[in-house]
Amino acid sequence: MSKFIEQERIIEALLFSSQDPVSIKRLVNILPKNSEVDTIIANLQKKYEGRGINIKRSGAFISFRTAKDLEYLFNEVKVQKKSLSRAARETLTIIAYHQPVTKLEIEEIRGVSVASGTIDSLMELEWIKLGRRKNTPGRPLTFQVTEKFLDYFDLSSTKDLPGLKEMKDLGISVNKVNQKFEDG
Amino acid sequence: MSKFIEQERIIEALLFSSQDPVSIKRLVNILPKNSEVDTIIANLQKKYEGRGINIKRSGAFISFRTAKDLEYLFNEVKVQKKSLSRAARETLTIIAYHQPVTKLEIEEIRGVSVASGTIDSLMELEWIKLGRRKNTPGRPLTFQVTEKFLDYFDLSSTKDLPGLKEMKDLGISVNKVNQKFEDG
Amino acid sequence: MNNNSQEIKTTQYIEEREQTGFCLNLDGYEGPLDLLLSLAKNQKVDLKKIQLALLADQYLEYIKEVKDKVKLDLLADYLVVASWLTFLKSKLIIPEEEINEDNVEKINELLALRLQRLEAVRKYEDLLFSRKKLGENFFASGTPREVEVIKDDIITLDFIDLLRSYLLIGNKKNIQFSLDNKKNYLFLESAISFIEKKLLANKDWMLIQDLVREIHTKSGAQIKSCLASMFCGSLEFVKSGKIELRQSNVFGDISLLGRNK
Repeated sequence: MSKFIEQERIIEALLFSSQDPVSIKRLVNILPKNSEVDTIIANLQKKYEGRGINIKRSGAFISFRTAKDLEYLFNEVKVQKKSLSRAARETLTIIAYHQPVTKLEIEEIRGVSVASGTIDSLMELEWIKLGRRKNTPGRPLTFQVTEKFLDYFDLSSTKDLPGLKEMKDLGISVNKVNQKFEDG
Repeated sequence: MSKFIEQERIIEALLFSSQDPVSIKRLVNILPKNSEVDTIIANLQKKYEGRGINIKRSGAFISFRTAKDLEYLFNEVKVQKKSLSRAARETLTIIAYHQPVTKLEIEEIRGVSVASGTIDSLMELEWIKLGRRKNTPGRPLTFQVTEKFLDYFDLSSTKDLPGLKEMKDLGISVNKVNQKFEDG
Repeated sequence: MNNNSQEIKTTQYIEEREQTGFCLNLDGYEGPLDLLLSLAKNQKVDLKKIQLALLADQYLEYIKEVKDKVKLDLLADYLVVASWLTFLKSKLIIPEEEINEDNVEKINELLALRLQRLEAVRKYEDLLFSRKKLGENFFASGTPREVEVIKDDIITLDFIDLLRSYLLIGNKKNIQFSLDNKKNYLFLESAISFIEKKLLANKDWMLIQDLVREIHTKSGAQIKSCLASMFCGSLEFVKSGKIELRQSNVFGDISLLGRNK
């Protein structure tokens, strides 16, 4: 039996009783001082591997979630989310791949301005939030994705996004293009 | 490893995701024909014995429950949840946007007097601290936000707090009353 | 599989266009870049090798067809791009020795890059949304505690929440208050006369910060307002050619030098 058994029990109980992911920070506060929280979580993750419920880590949060291969059990319960507009999906994708990213940068990539409803709807879903200001003229605010976004799409961090490198390589700044167009 | 592993997984996922206890009858329907449901449940119960979540059987129903001895975890949370009242949020916001600001000025803006408990709770969180005395009659003390506050909100200075117009430009509606504030 | 779905999407696009011909409302496109991308895909070549001249023709033709059928404001963006393309095309058909070929090539490349980028967003958007999703393919606990546990509610506060609660106070009291600390402002006229005096007295480069600090001490106006007015004032003098402004890098120091006699 693990020497961390009491800590594991506490984490199990907390995760079970919460629908939303629990922050690691919170666990650190609740667990006895000097607990090796990361090790305990890793052990626990291993323990639940291959079981009907697994332990997921998204960013600085962890949660219990049903195993993905058992989705057939829930066919009746499935709630299809109302589908997002194309603008919202594209905006979300750009934020996820390029975060932290400014509104102007999103507009440059999409070639159109971002309608206000778009940002609001993503904020309402709590999939995006404001990030730090960028150190460029005007110090614009940036957008970034949330833990809830990661949780929803079953990602443990934005580093897990498919094709991240390809997207990064294509870059975001297109000022050059516009300038060329303008100076001819 | 148990030979019933697949059946166990199914039961775990179903118990975990359902709000109410699951009837044994339902499990019999879902599990492969001729599964020894009672044996599987008994095994699973044993497996979760002494863990943070247990399997409870009451009559013809079973469910996951957090371990009785961990009740205390949830009491603590109740207290923690209360810790930032609406008054405290408003006071904090005023201090952040107007610092250094005196108690009288806060009261003028809010239109009600500031309970000392409000200031205390913000002080306790180490989100506000005393600032310089103001050069006005009586030389009243002022409040300002702390480094910890800035860290928490990922700001490099209070100058980075977003302004109203800026929010609008970003396409975020700020007038919408946030659910979170309705309860306060 | 991913390539496949991409292909299906593309063909759908093309079919849609073919069916509706040029009656397609521009609303269907998310801006000119989107339209360009779908036209470029019709060329059925690697996006890196698109032919700008051909693309420009297609685009212009399309715009000509729809321009009477859509709202003007919607069309504005499209017309800007149309004028770019016209301009670029004119460069392309001018006899070779007269144009800087490098330049045209570069523009072609950059346009291709923009299209590739938008295409990549589309591709990964599809991949993202085809992932297993919470509440659809996997599930959270169905028996959360009665007391809404977890989520230490302080943790979920962000500065939009702060701003909102601030505005709520305003609404409650039915008053409008400004987020700015409206104290003393330095008027532009005072800044201009201050700069003028300084110009007469000085023949060297001066740091604008030094001037700002000086007038801030003298006038007692807010430092921010001093900076803004001093900067605006300097621009006035630049316009009339009386001073020169210099800033070596972004956020770097700004200095000014008088140029008259």
